[in-house]
Amino acid sequence: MQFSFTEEQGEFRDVLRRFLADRSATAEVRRLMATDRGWEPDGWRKLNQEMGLTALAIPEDYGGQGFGVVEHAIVMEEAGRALLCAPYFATTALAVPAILTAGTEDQKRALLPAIAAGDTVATLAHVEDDGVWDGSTTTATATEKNGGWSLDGTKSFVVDGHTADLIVVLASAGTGLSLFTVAGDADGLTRRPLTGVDPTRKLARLELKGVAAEPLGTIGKAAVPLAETLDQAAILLANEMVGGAERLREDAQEYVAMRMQFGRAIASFQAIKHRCADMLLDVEMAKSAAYAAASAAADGDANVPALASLAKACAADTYMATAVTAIQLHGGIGFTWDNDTHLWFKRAKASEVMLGDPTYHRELMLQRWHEEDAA
Amino acid sequence: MQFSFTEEQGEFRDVLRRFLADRSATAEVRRLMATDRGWEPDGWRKLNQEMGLTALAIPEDYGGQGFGVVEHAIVMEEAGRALLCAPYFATTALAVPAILTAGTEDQKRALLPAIAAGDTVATLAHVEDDGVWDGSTTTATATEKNGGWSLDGTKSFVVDGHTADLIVVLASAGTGLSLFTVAGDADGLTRRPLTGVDPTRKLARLELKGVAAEPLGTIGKAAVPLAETLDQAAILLANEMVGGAERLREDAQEYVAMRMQFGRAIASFQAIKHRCADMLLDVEMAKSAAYAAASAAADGDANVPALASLAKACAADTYMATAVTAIQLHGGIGFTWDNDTHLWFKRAKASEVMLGDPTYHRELMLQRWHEEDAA
Amino acid sequence: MSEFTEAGVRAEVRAWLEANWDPDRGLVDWRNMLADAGWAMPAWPKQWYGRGLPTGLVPVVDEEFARIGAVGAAKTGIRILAAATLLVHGTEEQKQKYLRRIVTGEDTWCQLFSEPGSGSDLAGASTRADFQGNKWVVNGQKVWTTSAHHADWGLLLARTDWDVPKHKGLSYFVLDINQPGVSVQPLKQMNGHASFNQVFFTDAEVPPENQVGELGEGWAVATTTLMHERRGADSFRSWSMGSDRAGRIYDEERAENATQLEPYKWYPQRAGRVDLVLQRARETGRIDDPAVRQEVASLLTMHHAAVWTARRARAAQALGRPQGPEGSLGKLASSNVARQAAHVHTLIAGADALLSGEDGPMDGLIAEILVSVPAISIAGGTDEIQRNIIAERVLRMPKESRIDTDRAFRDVPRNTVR
Amino acid sequence: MSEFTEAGVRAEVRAWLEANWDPDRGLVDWRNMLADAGWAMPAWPKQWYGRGLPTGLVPVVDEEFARIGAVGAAKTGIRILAAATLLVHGTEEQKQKYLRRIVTGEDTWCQLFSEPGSGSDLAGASTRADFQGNKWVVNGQKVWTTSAHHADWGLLLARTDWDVPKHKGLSYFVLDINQPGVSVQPLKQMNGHASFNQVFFTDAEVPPENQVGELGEGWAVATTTLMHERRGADSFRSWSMGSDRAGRIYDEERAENATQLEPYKWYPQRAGRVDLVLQRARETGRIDDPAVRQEVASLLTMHHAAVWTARRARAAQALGRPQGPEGSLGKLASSNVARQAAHVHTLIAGADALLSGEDGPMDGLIAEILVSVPAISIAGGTDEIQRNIIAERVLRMPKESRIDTDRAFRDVPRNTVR
Repeated sequence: MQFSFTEEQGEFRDVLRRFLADRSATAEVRRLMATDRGWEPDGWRKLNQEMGLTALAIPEDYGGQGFGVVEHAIVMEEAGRALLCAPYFATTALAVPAILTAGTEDQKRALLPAIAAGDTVATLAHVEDDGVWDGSTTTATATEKNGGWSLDGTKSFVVDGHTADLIVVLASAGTGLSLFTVAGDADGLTRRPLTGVDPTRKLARLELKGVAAEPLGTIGKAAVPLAETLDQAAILLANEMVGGAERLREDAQEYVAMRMQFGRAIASFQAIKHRCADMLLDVEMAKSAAYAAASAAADGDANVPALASLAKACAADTYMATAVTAIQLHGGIGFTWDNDTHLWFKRAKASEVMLGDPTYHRELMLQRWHEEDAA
Repeated sequence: MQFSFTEEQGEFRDVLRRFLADRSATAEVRRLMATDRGWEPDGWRKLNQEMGLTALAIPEDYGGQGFGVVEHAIVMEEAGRALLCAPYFATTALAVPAILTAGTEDQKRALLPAIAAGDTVATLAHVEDDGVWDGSTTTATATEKNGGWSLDGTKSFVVDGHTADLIVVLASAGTGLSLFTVAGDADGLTRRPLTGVDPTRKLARLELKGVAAEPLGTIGKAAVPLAETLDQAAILLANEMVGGAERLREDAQEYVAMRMQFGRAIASFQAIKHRCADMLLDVEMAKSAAYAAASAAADGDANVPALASLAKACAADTYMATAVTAIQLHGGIGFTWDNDTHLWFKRAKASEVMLGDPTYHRELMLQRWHEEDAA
Repeated sequence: MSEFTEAGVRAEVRAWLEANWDPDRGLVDWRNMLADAGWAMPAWPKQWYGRGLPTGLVPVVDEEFARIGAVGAAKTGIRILAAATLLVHGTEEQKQKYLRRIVTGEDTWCQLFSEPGSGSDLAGASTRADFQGNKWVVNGQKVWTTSAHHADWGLLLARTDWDVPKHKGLSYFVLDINQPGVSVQPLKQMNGHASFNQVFFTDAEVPPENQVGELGEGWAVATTTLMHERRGADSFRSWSMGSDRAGRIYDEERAENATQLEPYKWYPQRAGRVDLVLQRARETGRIDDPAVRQEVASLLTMHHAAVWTARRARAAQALGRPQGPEGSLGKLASSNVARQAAHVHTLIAGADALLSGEDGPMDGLIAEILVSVPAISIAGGTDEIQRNIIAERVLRMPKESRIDTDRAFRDVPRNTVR
Repeated sequence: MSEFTEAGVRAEVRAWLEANWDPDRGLVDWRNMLADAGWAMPAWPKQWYGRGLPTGLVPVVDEEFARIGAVGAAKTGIRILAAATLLVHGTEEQKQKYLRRIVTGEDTWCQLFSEPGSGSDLAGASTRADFQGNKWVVNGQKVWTTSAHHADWGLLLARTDWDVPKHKGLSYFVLDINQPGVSVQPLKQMNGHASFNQVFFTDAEVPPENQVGELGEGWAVATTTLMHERRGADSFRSWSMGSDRAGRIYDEERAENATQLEPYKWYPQRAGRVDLVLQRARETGRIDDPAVRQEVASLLTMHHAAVWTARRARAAQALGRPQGPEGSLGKLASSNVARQAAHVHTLIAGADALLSGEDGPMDGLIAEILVSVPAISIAGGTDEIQRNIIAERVLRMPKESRIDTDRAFRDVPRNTVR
């Protein structure tokens, strides 16, 4: 595992942070979160292409820049810090890994360049109304007819599901779990935006009635690619979360330094100081876990599944605890709509649950734990 | 439920507290805990008879004073506060409830007066080497021969098991769980003191080889009396624990008021103040739970089993947390042998586990919970 | 011993109600009768619509009202704090002018204490009242004001002297909300509600007879208000939610509640809705998960321990015993309970915790819990302030050394507004 | 860039070891050779038994020693702190006198800083050194002194001026432990061990040439010692536990370790023994309980996150980057890990957690964990002090206002001893 970022990685982060501070300022976040889409095609295409964000972790053979999980995680962390309103997580952390792990060579060549270029927004629809995250209770069905496949059923909790151009859908094809690609505007596909706790990342519920679909890779063999995809998504989400947690921590730190009560900055009260120290500890631990998991994934470490769950659970608990503390340190103002803290609080709450809550991932982590591999 | 003590109960507590402060001062605790028995027959008989402690909650018909669980719980709380080294818990919280719930009228008349008078020290042996607290895995067997019964097997974690005059033993008699009484000096009974984390309450392991025993109540019908006994014991132990926790809290509070660092009492540091406030909150909540459970038991409330588990889990977590905090507030001195804090810390650790740890009791509590009955 | 007995009080109120209660009477008319008979606020003095009843016997009166279905005096919102404060500190004229219309519900009150720059540090208020000509002229800003948008009167804490230490330079006034110099604006919260207001004063006017207590003694008067606020912190739970019975008076009471209680409708969610947890766990099947069960059991334990602790405090109070430590712990306990409840509701909801509004579990109620709970450890005194209070007042630990109380307020470092 | 390369260093040490290493040599003899060759403490200056190697390259040397099985310089206990302090603040004579015998292991050192009345507040030391005639005369008491009972020298912080503020009146001395004025007594801990001492001084004597640093500058010198202590806080984990190979030098090293490491034998238990948790959970079958699994997973997460955080700090250090916040968190993290480990060990042991000694699980090792963990959040700086340090030094938050640093120490309120 890699325990420090290279100078190049550090510089990339710095550039990206400044860029997003400018382009995803909270005024912009508030503007976009109030829209139904949650992001704007033109604005996102421009922002994405300027920094090459979706291209970053797609192999060069498929039109990408060929960077690895560590660089991808840096983008996620900075996106989490800036609360970037964009279909970046759905496209690069859910759809792309699914295509890379499940798709045929031809499919990768067909699908990925447009994603890398920022022309196609994609997502993964693998969860249904029962909210089971691993696809094991999938009821959506795929039927073959005249050499083509069509899908029926319902998918829910689909990130950016109502706005994606391309949707990777998990369905049961009789012989086992299979992944399919479906066009966002396909006939028979009804997409309904869901009202979410987190207004900065939109979810949708999809109803599929005889929707034309193309199998992604081999029919009935989606279990392994799906699991790998979800591990990678969990790691990337963990990195996004620690970015958000760090931002909350810094903002709260800044607030207590400025806020005067009883004739002194509240930062001078020991209770506040100790709370800030604990918050720093928490966030640094979660960062270490998120970084370690990303580095392990980049290395193809055998312990990646366990570390993915560890990092997801750790980051989720920390993000939520940090959000709670950040509001508390702001006092009443932190509970107001006009203060920005709640935007990250709500992302923290949604991220806690997204892809499975900490309790779920702690259990998974232990099932997957190989003591000898744990560094 | 009763949410305040009567004036008589309050006066009884005050008298008892002063009495035990004198007779169970820490020098005496340290002296007794260094002995193999853990208590002294003469000293205990005298102390017991002066205050009528074992008689208190035994019905008047059987030579006792006929007080209820609330008064009994007051004694337990004060004993926990004073860390009384005596076979009081074993005798009155384990053996007496077993005899009262399982024994025949004749047996109660035969056994209880000597216990009330302080002449018989008794205990309950219901756990074996596997450490299962509810008796469900009992392997000790009872065999009938020539109209008499004899017991074979092993019992462990028996409180004051090596010093009790009378032992109530749980064994399987073919038709089901049964309780028996065995004399402490019976032939075939080997009693080995166990080295415990808590030197102030001794445990023993008993080996029984053809030990003559008298059935307590009806053969095969011990399940219900045992369950009721263990609920009552849990409630009484919870009250003992909150007494210990309160003592730890008060001592720590006193220490920080006296201890100077950086030219000021450490009690003036906000971190210490807040820790003390949280400790008070914790202890008062646990006291409320322990009192409520005792009061419910006194009322014969249907929710007693759930409340017993609630109180045990709550008191155990609080006692342990308070002990940890108390040592921390004492700093290095709190980790020394000569400081008294560790005596309560070790009792807290043992009590956390005794009769089942908080995780066990939380699960039990939920199984037993009747929403409509919860006041 | 008191001149009152439970049996005597019960008989008297029952007889009076049987003789007078009529559900087709008008609400204000009826409450005026209550006031005249002393059954409006039985614990208040006889000359002020009460009977000087010991507080321990008030529940007896309430029981008899409930038995017959009779509507009581207006008790919601800030009005009772206003009345309690005026009873202690008000002039005869003030009591005469305000108390009856408080009891009848004709006037609504709000509390103008908190400011953007003085939250935990209420005595740091910098809204100013300057005596000009024959009246006080008020300038500044208050915040977290419940019901200001439909209030008639405000309890105003304002600075009248900047050259003395902070606690000495405050005065207390009754301010007429409906005047040009007062602007009330809603304050939207992170849970989407706007149940509080910001109130801006631009040369708002207060006549001298509206000063409560002596000049510069405003902090002492405010302390009375705050003491009653703390005592009744959870009183909104016991406010009558109105009956669904038929009758003119019930109609009028329902209409009153619709307005008066609207700002408080999310308060139960703020407290975590422990009452829903078992039902939700069963409905979702999460009750079968041992890890979830541990968390549910912890929550129920915390909740019941807090309830029992409050009952211990009330039982001691009813017996006239000195207040024990258990009386000061409720606010802090409720924060812990609410946080654990939010955790458990999330755990139970699983993926559904992502959803709010009509898409969310229980039509968005669960989501409302999740985004309302953060308020409980802040509103009415943060957890940190509660711990200070417990440490200093209950445990008698040394007070934090103060650098703001020994000098003229104008020299105390503070944030300018916002 | 440095004059050193990894390959160059590796080749050089390997060649020297191949030419000189002989397991049948005497331990002191061999370490003298190391000192002369500069391989004893390669990061130290060339004139003092080192080679001025960058710390990043020291592991290369260690690897080569390990490869051939060669014994290194003596590194256990306080001796390295003594050496580091003397290297910075010592006179030429002091370095000449002490450093070689530190490296060879001939002398054992102890640290005489903490007192009953000055724990968190080390600068509040009230052990006094008074210059009488031609020597310093020491009176007072120190505590928490590891290895004092077999030490030769002590690093003494003592007050030499009571009329200046506390940090200004301290001086630093090397004290000969083996003299009549020094009485060493064991200090028994709650876990039954007595790995610390109390040291009493009754007119103990220190010659003037044993003063380290200037008079009144003792706090600055002590700060050097403490900085090295913090850096090496967990270094006992990496101390060679001795080899089980045959050879005279190994025999001598094992004998040395038996004495030197004895006081530290419970330190792994103090840290919670996370390494045992999965094995214990499997052996007891508790691994099948979902509620237990949650706690085990939490513990492993905390533990690994702490390990990784430490590695991030070391990686940044190795790259010569400025210290990030992650470097100051290890001590506090280790407290959290150890507490959770004690909780998990209790949960796993079930009823067996009641038992200790030979009756207890793992021959009492589990019980030793349970009664040792409380020390980790106190020893070497309490959690509270760590949070102060993190808040003030890392987060740059305002320092606690001090009332003890602006006046003569004799006027600072303090406890009399015990």
